[in-house]
Amino acid sequence: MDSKKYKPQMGIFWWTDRWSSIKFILRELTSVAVAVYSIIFLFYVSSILQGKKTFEEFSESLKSPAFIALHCFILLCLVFHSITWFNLAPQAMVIKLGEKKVPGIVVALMNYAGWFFISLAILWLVTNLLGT
Amino acid sequence: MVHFKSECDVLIIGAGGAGLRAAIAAAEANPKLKIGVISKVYPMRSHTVSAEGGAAAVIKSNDSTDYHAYDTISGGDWMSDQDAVEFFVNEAPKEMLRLEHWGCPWSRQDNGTVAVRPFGGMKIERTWFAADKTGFHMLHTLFQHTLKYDQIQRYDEFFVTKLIVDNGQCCGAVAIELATGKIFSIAAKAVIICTGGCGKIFPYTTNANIKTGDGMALAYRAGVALKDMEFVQYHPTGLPFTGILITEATRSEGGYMLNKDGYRYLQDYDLGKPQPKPVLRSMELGPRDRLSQAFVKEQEKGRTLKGAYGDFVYLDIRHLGEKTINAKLPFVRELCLKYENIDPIKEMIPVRPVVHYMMGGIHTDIDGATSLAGLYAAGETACVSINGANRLGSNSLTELLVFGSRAGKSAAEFASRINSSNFSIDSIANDEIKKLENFFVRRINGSEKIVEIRKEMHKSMEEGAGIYRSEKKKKKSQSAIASLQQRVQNISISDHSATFNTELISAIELSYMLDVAEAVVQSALQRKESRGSHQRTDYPKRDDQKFLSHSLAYRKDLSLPEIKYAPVTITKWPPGERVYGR
Amino acid sequence: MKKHSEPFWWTLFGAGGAVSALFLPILIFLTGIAFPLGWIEVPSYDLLQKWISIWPARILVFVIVSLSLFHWAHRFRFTLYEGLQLQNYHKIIAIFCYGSAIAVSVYSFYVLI
Amino acid sequence: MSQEKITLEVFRFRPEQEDNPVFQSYEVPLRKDWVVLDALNYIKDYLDGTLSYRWSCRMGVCGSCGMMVNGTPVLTCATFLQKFAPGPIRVEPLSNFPVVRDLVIEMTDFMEKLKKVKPWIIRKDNQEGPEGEFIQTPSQLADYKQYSMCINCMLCYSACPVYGLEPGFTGPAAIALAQRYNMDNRDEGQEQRMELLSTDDGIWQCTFVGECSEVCPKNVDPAGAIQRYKVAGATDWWKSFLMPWAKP
Repeated sequence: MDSKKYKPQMGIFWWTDRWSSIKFILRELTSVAVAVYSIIFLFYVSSILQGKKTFEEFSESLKSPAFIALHCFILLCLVFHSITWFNLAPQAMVIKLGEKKVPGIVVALMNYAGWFFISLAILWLVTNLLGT
Repeated sequence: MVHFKSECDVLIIGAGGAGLRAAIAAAEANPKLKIGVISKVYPMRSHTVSAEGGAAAVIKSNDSTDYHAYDTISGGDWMSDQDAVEFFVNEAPKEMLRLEHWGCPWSRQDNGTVAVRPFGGMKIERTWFAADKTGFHMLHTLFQHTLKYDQIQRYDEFFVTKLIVDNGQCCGAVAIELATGKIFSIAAKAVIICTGGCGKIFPYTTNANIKTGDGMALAYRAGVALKDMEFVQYHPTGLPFTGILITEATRSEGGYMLNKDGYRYLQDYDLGKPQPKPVLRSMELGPRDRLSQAFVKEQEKGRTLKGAYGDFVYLDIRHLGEKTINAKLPFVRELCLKYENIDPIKEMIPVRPVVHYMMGGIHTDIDGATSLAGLYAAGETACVSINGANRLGSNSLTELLVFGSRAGKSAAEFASRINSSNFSIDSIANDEIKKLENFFVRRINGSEKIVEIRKEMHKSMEEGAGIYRSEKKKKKSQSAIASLQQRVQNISISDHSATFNTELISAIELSYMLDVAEAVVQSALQRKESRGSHQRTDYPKRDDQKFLSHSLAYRKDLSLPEIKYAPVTITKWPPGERVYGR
Repeated sequence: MKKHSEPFWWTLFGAGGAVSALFLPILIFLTGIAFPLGWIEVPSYDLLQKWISIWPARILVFVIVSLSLFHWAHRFRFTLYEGLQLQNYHKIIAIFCYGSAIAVSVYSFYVLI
Repeated sequence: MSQEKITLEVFRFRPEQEDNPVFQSYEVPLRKDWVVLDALNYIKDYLDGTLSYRWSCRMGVCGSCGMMVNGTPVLTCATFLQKFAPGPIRVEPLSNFPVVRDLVIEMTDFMEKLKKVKPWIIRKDNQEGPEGEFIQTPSQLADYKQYSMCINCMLCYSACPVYGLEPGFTGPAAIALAQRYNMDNRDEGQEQRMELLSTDDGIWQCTFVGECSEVCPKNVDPAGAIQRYKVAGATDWWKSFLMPWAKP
């Protein structure tokens, strides 16, 4: 007896409809870059553990243009991942100092600061401890 | 057409503040009762949601219930029933605390106790507020709290077309389920009407689209009187085009009313002298009727501004500063930005008086009971009466709690006393269904357009039942409304479907509005004095000799409504002069 | 309270998201771009060897690698559900995602520790 | 005087007439102070009385006039026509919901979800509270105030792809409402609600698309509410995992 209703269906490529959904899917797909690079990094470290020869061979192969291009692409994804991750942080983390809520922008900036210092520390380690 | 049936013990029509409060009270009075709540919109859409400023109740130690009663009674120009007011002011704090316990996010003082602000016509600040969205928070708190009770069953988006009355008793209602077009008879041992006011009979109003006086018309048609219908409150500060309400809290925080010369014109109307800071019961914190009347006088002197939607004056809150505006009046700023494209931090707000509230309504006693057994009413739709000739700002939200609760309890007690329903509901319901069916069929030949009749009703209500009234203008409106009553019988409806037919609903709402409009005009015509919101150019004085009494409008089928009078109850406060600003 | 595995995976996802956001961009910049292109000189093998032989360093690498993998596993799982509407295969997808992450983590544990 | 006009392409679905929705075009005056809802009212009054849609307060607080305007969920009472000039403007019912008729969506599912999260003050002792008011400082009020601003307009559900794909998902507004009570210092029902929301249809389905918070007309930030809920949920989980003897 009840009259029928129209039930809209989401197409399989629903996320191409809007720029914001495309951005969402891209954000989610950066996780693939995270996984791929973490494996490459694992190989990198394990090549060190396997001896000088393996390490040098592996380092050499990383110089191929294809590898460099891949790494550039992954870096792009990772930077996108970091930025989106830190921007969303204040929504999930509400910090109160006494009576006052720490503004979201401060929380995000704290994250960015952490990112900056960790990156700087690693860079410093690699460049300044060189050869010592 | 098929007849669907449903039943409950207490049926509440309308799911705004009063209806939901009544539902909770009824459920608590007798947990065995099945409570039905029927509403043409989902509960959280009800117009209580739009109330901004606050709700009055005595809680601070420097205040007293006598002060609250006096402010209410003098604000109402001694038309309030003082026994009802005394009950009201005593219950108010309890009800407000109850709502606090149910989770209402009242604004607080630094020590964590409830904060209060002053409002127009008040001797001492006693208005509880939740920023400037008090009604919104109250409604959602009440609605969410009702979800706790399994015995409260809702009929969301059902539109009531008739009260079922048998053997001198109200025993249910006939309603259309909007989504399907099915017609239901809902049997009940007691019925409470909580459908709000009827601001939509006027063109410029703060009221929502749904406020079409449905409940008033239902009761009126069932033979119950509409009381004090001539008293229509204009709110002095509405936005010109949309009628959106700019809360009185803007003035209690210190806003100024300015005419086109930037002059605080209220000082010319016996409302006190301007001070930089707000002074209670003075200037901008005078009562709403006096402020709206001052606007018309300014208009006559040519000191208002001209706009695309009529004349206006300015409400200036710039001097309050961004911090205060954002903390205490965020919604005002949001409304100005989103709907008027102005920022009140930097610009003045154009405002004009707009119809806001009906002091009158279904005639009830202090228990919310009407003259028809089994029928109760509460909230704006009812007239107990505590609001008299002009409602004190921030009493209406409290009223719907106090009298919603009282009516819910009384109705539950009444329903508990009745064993079973020995009423011939079916035959009455079938008659109504046939009538509706007839309406469905006949509409095809109709020639009158809904929008035209509505516009003409607006025009004659504004002219004949505006801020200042006269015999001549009223008579004109009276005959205009009577002719519209004829024309609405011949309405044309182009929508023939059963599913969510909003055009059919609009047509029925229009017929409700005309009934209510007729009562307003007739009551106003016969009150030959000026009191509170009812100001007559031909009778400019209050006349306690003849008119210290409530008007009661009774519907007559083929002629004008009959007006009778009932005395005003005076207990402690003999009629006196209304003094503001001195 | 009802036991549910979702909070466990979500914690790993969240930790992985944070760790990868903080550490991975600089690491890939060095190992994948700056070193191969000679922008920055690669530290000597002996030095790298010395670094990686200390326990905290190895544990850190393990943590970065495995958490990053769990970050991927959780996010990718939902991307498949939503982006390709494969909710019906949720069991297989979950086993594949978390399974791979666990497998590689075990392998990295074996390699590093 | 010739007046500027703008075309509205309005989604029509009349179940008694047609199996599939169609779009119908209407030309309405383009006025500076008109919102999309004013245009719909103009159509209803003067062009086509059969168009069905919900509206009431026209001041952005009753929550009934949410629709898709050019693909984005908005309150039509708060969306000026001018913004879309020269048009046309496409008006559709909120997405992700079944359509009853024209611009009217079916919302019983949403109403059930609201009830499901127990949106009322729960006290452990079942007592209503103290004699006077509960003490709640402005800072304690601020802890939940934002989440109490939801007007139930459902724009967030319409923007949420998870809800579109998995209609069982409790969804942004309902979870934010649960959080509103959890964070209220008068409430003691966190545990009960956590149990309800850690199920398959609860908080863990959310993938933080974040669109719900983008479209929210009242800045409720349901996405943030859900993330904070997840943090609390995960903390509870690890606590009961690592210290099963400790009562939460």
